[in-house]
Amino acid sequence: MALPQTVPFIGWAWDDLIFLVLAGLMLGGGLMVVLGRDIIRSGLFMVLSFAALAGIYVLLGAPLVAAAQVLIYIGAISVLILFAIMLTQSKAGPSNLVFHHQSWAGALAAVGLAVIIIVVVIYTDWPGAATGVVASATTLIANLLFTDYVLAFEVVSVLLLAAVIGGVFLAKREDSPDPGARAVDEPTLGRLPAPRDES
Amino acid sequence: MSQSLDAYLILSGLLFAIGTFGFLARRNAIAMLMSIELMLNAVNLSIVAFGAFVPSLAGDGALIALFVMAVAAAEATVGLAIVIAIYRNKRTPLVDEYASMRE
Amino acid sequence: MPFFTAAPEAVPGAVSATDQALVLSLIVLPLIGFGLTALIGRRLGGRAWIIAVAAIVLTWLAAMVLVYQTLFVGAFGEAGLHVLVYEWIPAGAFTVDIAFGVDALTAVMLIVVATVGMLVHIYSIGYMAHDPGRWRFFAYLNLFMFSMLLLVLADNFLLLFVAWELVGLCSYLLVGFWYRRRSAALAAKKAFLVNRVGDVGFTLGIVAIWTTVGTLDFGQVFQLLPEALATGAIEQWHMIGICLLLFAGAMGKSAQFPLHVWLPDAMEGPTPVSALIHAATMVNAGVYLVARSNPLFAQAPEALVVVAAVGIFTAIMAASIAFTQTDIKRVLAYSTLSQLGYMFAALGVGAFIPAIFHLLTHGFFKGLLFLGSGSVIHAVHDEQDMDRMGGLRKRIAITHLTMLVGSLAIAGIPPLAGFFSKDEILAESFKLGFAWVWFIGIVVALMTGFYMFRLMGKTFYGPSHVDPEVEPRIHESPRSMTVPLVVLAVASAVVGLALGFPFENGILHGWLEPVFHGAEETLGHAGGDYQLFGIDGTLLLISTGVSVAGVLLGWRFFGFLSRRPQPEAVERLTQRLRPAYAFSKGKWYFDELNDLLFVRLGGLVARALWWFDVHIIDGTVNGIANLTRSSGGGLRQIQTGHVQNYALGIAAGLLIIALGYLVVVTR
Amino acid sequence: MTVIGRSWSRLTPAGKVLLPLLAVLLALPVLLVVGWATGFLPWLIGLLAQVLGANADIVRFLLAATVLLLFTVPTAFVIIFMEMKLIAFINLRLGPNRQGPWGVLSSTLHGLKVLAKEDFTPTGVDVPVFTLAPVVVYLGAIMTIMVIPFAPGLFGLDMDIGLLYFFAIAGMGVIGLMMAGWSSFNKYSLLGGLRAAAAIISYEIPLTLAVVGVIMLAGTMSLNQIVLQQAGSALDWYAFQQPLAFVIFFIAATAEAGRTPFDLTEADSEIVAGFATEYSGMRFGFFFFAEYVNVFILSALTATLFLGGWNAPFDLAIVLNALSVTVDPTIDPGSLGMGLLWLVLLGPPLVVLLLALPFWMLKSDWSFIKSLVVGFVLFNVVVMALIGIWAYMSFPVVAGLFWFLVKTFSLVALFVIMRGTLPRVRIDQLMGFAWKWLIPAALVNIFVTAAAILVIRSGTD
Repeated sequence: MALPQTVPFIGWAWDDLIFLVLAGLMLGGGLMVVLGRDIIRSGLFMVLSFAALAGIYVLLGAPLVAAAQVLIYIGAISVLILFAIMLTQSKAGPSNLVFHHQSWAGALAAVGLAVIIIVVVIYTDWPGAATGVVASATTLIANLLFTDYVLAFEVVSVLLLAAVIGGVFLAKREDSPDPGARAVDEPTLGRLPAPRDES
Repeated sequence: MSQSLDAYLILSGLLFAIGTFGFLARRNAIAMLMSIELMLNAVNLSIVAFGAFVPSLAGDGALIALFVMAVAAAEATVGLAIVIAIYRNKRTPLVDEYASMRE
Repeated sequence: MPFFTAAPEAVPGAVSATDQALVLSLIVLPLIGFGLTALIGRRLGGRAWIIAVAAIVLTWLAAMVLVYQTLFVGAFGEAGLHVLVYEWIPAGAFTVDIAFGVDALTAVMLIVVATVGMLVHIYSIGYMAHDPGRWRFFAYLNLFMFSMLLLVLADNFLLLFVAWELVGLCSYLLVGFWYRRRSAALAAKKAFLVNRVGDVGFTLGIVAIWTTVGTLDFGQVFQLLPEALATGAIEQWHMIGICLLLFAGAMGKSAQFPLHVWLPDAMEGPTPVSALIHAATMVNAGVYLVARSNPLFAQAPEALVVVAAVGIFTAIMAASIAFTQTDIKRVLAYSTLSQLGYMFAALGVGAFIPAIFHLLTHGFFKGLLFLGSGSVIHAVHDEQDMDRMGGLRKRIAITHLTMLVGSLAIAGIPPLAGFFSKDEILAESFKLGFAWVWFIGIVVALMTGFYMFRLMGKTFYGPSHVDPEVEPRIHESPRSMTVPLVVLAVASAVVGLALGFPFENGILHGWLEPVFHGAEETLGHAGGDYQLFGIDGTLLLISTGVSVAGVLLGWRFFGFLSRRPQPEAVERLTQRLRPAYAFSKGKWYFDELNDLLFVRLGGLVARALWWFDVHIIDGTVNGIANLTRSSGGGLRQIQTGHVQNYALGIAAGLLIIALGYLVVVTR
Repeated sequence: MTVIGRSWSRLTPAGKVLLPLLAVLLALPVLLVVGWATGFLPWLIGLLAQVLGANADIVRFLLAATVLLLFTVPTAFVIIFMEMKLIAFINLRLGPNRQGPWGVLSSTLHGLKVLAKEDFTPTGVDVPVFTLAPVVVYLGAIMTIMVIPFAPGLFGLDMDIGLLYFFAIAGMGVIGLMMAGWSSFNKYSLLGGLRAAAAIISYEIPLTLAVVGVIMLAGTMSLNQIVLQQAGSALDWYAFQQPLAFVIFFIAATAEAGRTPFDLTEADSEIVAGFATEYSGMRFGFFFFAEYVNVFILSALTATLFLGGWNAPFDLAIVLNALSVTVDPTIDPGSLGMGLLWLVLLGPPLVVLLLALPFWMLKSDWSFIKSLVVGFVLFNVVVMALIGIWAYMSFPVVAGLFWFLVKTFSLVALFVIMRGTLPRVRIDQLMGFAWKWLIPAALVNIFVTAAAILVIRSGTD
C-alpha cells in the first residue's frame, strides 16, 4: 500500500503542499527582512528566504540552480552581508530608526507593483508554455554554457575579478599621510623593507 | 498549483514587491542591499520558472539564473565595500544621513 | 592555423623538422633567456649572467650548425630555407607571415651576429661584474640578440621592420643603461629620435612597396617590382623613390650623414654594448637592408649613386673628425662611421660582395677594438680620455697585443682581414668606373691608419699620463674579458685570408654569388678576369702603400717609431692647421647646426601653434563647457542627494508606464 | 502532586529525558505480550511491511538520513579519542587511560558528561539566535554526509551534482558560526564569528577550485561516479594525476574545518574559544561535535576525491594470482554434516586452551585463570580477523567500507598530527596564504589540467 497521491482530507498534490510551505517560508522570510527592526535578524530571515527559494528551484526541476543558490546566496552573499552588518552595527545601535519618512509612499508603490504584476501574469497567455515542469539536465546547461553563452561566461569572470579588486580597494583602510596619526592597532611589523636602490 | 507557471510568477512578483518596499522604506544601507538581493531573487525565480515551463527555453533559464547570481555576487561585494567605506567616514549606516551626492 | 609548416611555394620539398627547429631556436632561445633573466635575474645576484650566457651559447651553436648547413653543405640550395611559422596578418589577399628565410647572405650575417654576440656576452660577465644592474643588462642583451637574429632571419619587410624597431629599442635601453647619468639618458633619447627620422623613410618605403605590388614577402617583391618596371606598370622614378626611401631607413640605422649624429653619443652605453650594437651588428642593419634589397637597387642606378656619395662622404667626414677626438670610444665610433661609409660606398658602386665582406671583417675587428678599449677603460678605472692614458703597453699586454692586431686590421695592412675587404672595395669601385669614390677611399684609408695609430700611441705608448692615484692599480682584465679579445684577434687576423683569398674569387664570393649575381647582371658588371700583373695589382699596391703610409705617419707622431712620441711636433702641426683642427674637433658643428635648425626655428613654429591651441581651440571647448555647466547649475536644484528619493521616482515612473500600457492594451 | 512536581523540577534535563524512557522501558514487555496475544501486533507488522515495501524510495531516504545522523556520534567519539591519544603520544604523555582499557571509553563518558551539564543562557544574548546557532552548525556538518559514498551501493543519495551539494551545504555552516558569534554579546565571540566567516569564505574558493581539476578528469560531479572513475590500482587515484590539487584541497580543508594551524576561529589562547565562549552544556557539545564531524567529512571527501574512495589500492585477486594462491571464500557449513556440531562444541574451548598455554608456561607469575582470559581474548581476536577476511573476500561492500575507513582515518590522523605539531598562524597570514598562494595555484592547476586534457584527448582522437 503506497502513500496516498494527494494530501489526505485536503486533496492537494503533495508537490502543491510543499510548494505552498516553501512559498510561505519565502514570502514570510522576505517580509521579516523588510519589516524586522533588528537588522541581524533581517539578515537571518533573508537566509531562510533564500533557502526556501532553493527548495522551490528543486520543485522547478533545476537542482543545479538550487545548489548554486545555496552556495552563492547563502554561503557567500549572505555571509558577506552578515559580516558587513557585524562590522557596521552595534547592538546598542539605533534599531528604532528603521524606516525612512517616505515609507508610506514606498508601501504604496510596492503594493501597486504587486497588483500590476499579478494582473499581468493572470491575464497573459504565455505562448509556448507547457502544462508542467520540464526538468533541464545538467549536461544541457553545461553545453550551453560553453557554446552559446561562452562570451557571457567570460565577461562574468572579468566582472567578478573587477568586483573583487574594487571591493578590496574600497574597503581597504587608507594609510594616513601623517605617520604620527597612524592608528595604534595597525600592525607595522609585517612591513617590507624599502626596495633596494639598484645603481 | 506547483505545475502552473502563473503561480511561480505571482510568487516572484510578490517577492519583488517586498524587495521594492524594503529598498524604498529602509533607512539602513545594508538593509537596502538585502532588499536588492530579494528583488534579484524574485527575478531569478521568474527566469527559472520560464526555463522550466517553456520547452524552448530549457537550460537557458537555469543558465541565465546562474549568471544573475554571479552578477549579484559582484554587486554585493562592491556594494558592501562601499557601505563599509562610507561607514568608516560617516560613522553611521543610515542612508538619509549621507548627503554628499547633493554637493 | 598550422604552426611550423614550410611555405610550400618557396621551397620544393618539405623543410625538415630539424631545420625548422634550428631556425626557431635561434629566435626562441634568446627570447627565453631574456624572459627568464628579466623575471628572476635579480634574484640570481652575481650570477645574473648564467641564463643569458647559456642561452646565447646555445644560440651560437644552433647558428653555426645552420651556417654549416647553408654555406658548406649547401643543403638549402640557392633559394635558401624558408620557414613559415605563423600567418600573422591575414587580410584578404594581402597576407604577412611570420616567416624566416635563411640564404647565403643571412648565413654570413649570422656568423657575425652570433659569434660577436656570444663573445660580447662572455666578455660582459667580467665587464659588468660589479654593476648592480647587471641582470637588467643581460636581459637587454638577450633581447637585443633576439631582435637582431629576427632582423637577419626575417623573410618579409614588415617583420624586418618590427625587428628593426626592436633593435632600436634595445639600443635605446642599453645606451641609456646608466639612466641616472643625464648624458646617457640624453644620448639614448637622441639615438632614438634620430633613428625615427630614418624610420619614417623606411616606413614610407614599405608602404610604397605594398601599394605597388601588394605584398611584402622578399621573394615576391624582388620578383614583382622589377617585372612591374619592365612591363611599364611603374615608372623609373617610382623605383628610385622606393630605393631612396629604403636607403633613408638604412641611413638612420647605420648612422650615415646627415643622420650620423647619434652614434658618437651612443658611446655613453656600456662598452660591450658599443662593441655589439654600435660596431658589429645593429649599425650594419642598414648595409644588410640595402644588400638584401639588391634586386631593387639594381633597377635604380641613380639611387645607387646617392648611396655611394653619401657613403663615401660619411667615410671621409668621420675619418677627419676621428683625427682630433680624445675620448677613446669616440674615436672608435667615428671610425665605425667611416667604415660604414665604406660599405655604403661599395654598395653604391654595385660591389655588393665586397660590402658584405667588409661588414664581416669589420664586425670582427671593430668588435675587437671596442672590447679592447673596454678592457683599457676597465684597467684605468673608467677613464675614457686618451690624454690621461699612455704607457699601458706593458701593464695590460694582452689587451695591447690584441688591439694592435685590430688596429693593423682596420688600417688595411696585409695579410690581416681589413686589407682584403677594403682593398676589394677600392679596387671594385675603380674598375666599375667610380674613380672619385676610389680616390676619396684611398684618402680615407690613409687617414684610417693615422688615426688608429694615434689612438694606439696615445693609449699604449709614450709616457704615462694616468692619474697617479689609479696608476698602481692598473691591472689586466679577467679571463672572461681577455679570452674573447684573443678569439676576436685571431678571427680578425685570419678571416680575410680564409674567405677573401684569392682576390675576388675567395670562398665568400662563392657563397654570395647566387644572392647578388642577378643584380650584378642587371647593372652590367660582368666580372672580368683578375689581373694581378695589371690593373688589379697596381690598385693593390697603391692601397697597400697608402695604408702603410698612414700607419707610419701615425707612428711617426704618436708611436714608438721615433723611440718616443713627439708632442711638440703634434703641437706644431695643430697650430699651423688651427681652423681645420677646430672644425674637426667640433665635429663639423653638426650638433650646433641641428640645434639652430630644429630647436630654435622649430621652437618658433611650435610656439605659434601652441598659441593657436590655447586660445582658439581651447577657447571653443571651454566656452561649450561653460555653457553646459551653467545650464547644469540650474537643473541641479532637483537633486536631494538621497538615493531612496530617486528610487521612489523610478518606482513611480515604472508604475505610471505599466498602468498606461495596461490601459492602452486593454482598450 | 507537589512532591512529584518538586522532584521533577530538581531533575537535570537529561534526567527529564531518561525518566520517562525508563518508564516506557518497563511497560514495553507488558505491552508486547498483550499486543501479540490480541493479534494486533502481527497485523501492524504486516501493514508496516506493506507500506515500507510500497514506498521503498522514501523509506530508503529516511533510513539513510537516520543512520547517518546516528553515525556521526560514534564517529566523533572515535576521533576525539584518537586525538587525545595521538597528541598525548606526540607530547610524550600517556593520555586518557582510566575509563576502559587504554581509556577507550573516556570520550564517550565525556559526551555523556556534557549532555548532563547545566544548559546556561547568559544575560544579554539574543535568545532565539543563540539557541539556533549550534543547530545550524551541526546541521551543516551532518547534511553533507548524505552524498558521500562509503562503499559500493552504500551511500545516502547519489546526486548528479553531489559535489556542488556538498560545497553548498558546507558553506551554510558558517552562518551558524556567525549567528553564535553575534548573538553571544561578547567581543571575543564576535571576533571568532568574523574570523570564521572570513576564513571559511576565503578557503572555500581554493577548496572548490582545486576540485575543478578532478571534475574535469572525471567528467561528473557525482561523488559515486568519481570513485568509480578511480577504479583500478592506487596509480589511478586522482592524487597522482592532481597532486597540486590534492595538496591545495587538503590545506583548504584544514582551514575549512577550522583545525590547527588554521584554528583562528577558536584560538583558545587569544579569544578564549571564540564563538563558543558563552556556550555550555550540550549546546557547546554540538559545536564540539560539529568540529569533529567536519574533520571526518572533509577527510572522507578528500579520500573520495583524491584517494580512490572505497577502491582498494591494489586488486587482491591479482596479488593472490601472482602468488599462485587460490582462495574460495564461499563457506558451506552444511557440507560438514555431523562434524559441524563437533566443531561448534569442541573447537572454541580447544583453541582457547591452545592460545592460553604459552602464556601460562612463559609467565610463571600468572595464574591459570588469567592465562585463560588472555587466551579467550586472543581467540576472539583471531576469530574476528578470520570473519573479517572472509567478509572482505565475499562482500565488496565490506571491502569498500574497509578501505574507505582506512583512508579516511589516515587523513583524520594527519589532521590530528598537524594539530599536535604546528603552531597557529596569524589572521593576515591566513588570509594572505589563501588569496596569494592557494587560489593562484589552484587556477594554475585548472589551467594545466585543461591543457593536459586537451593535448591527451586530441592525441587519442
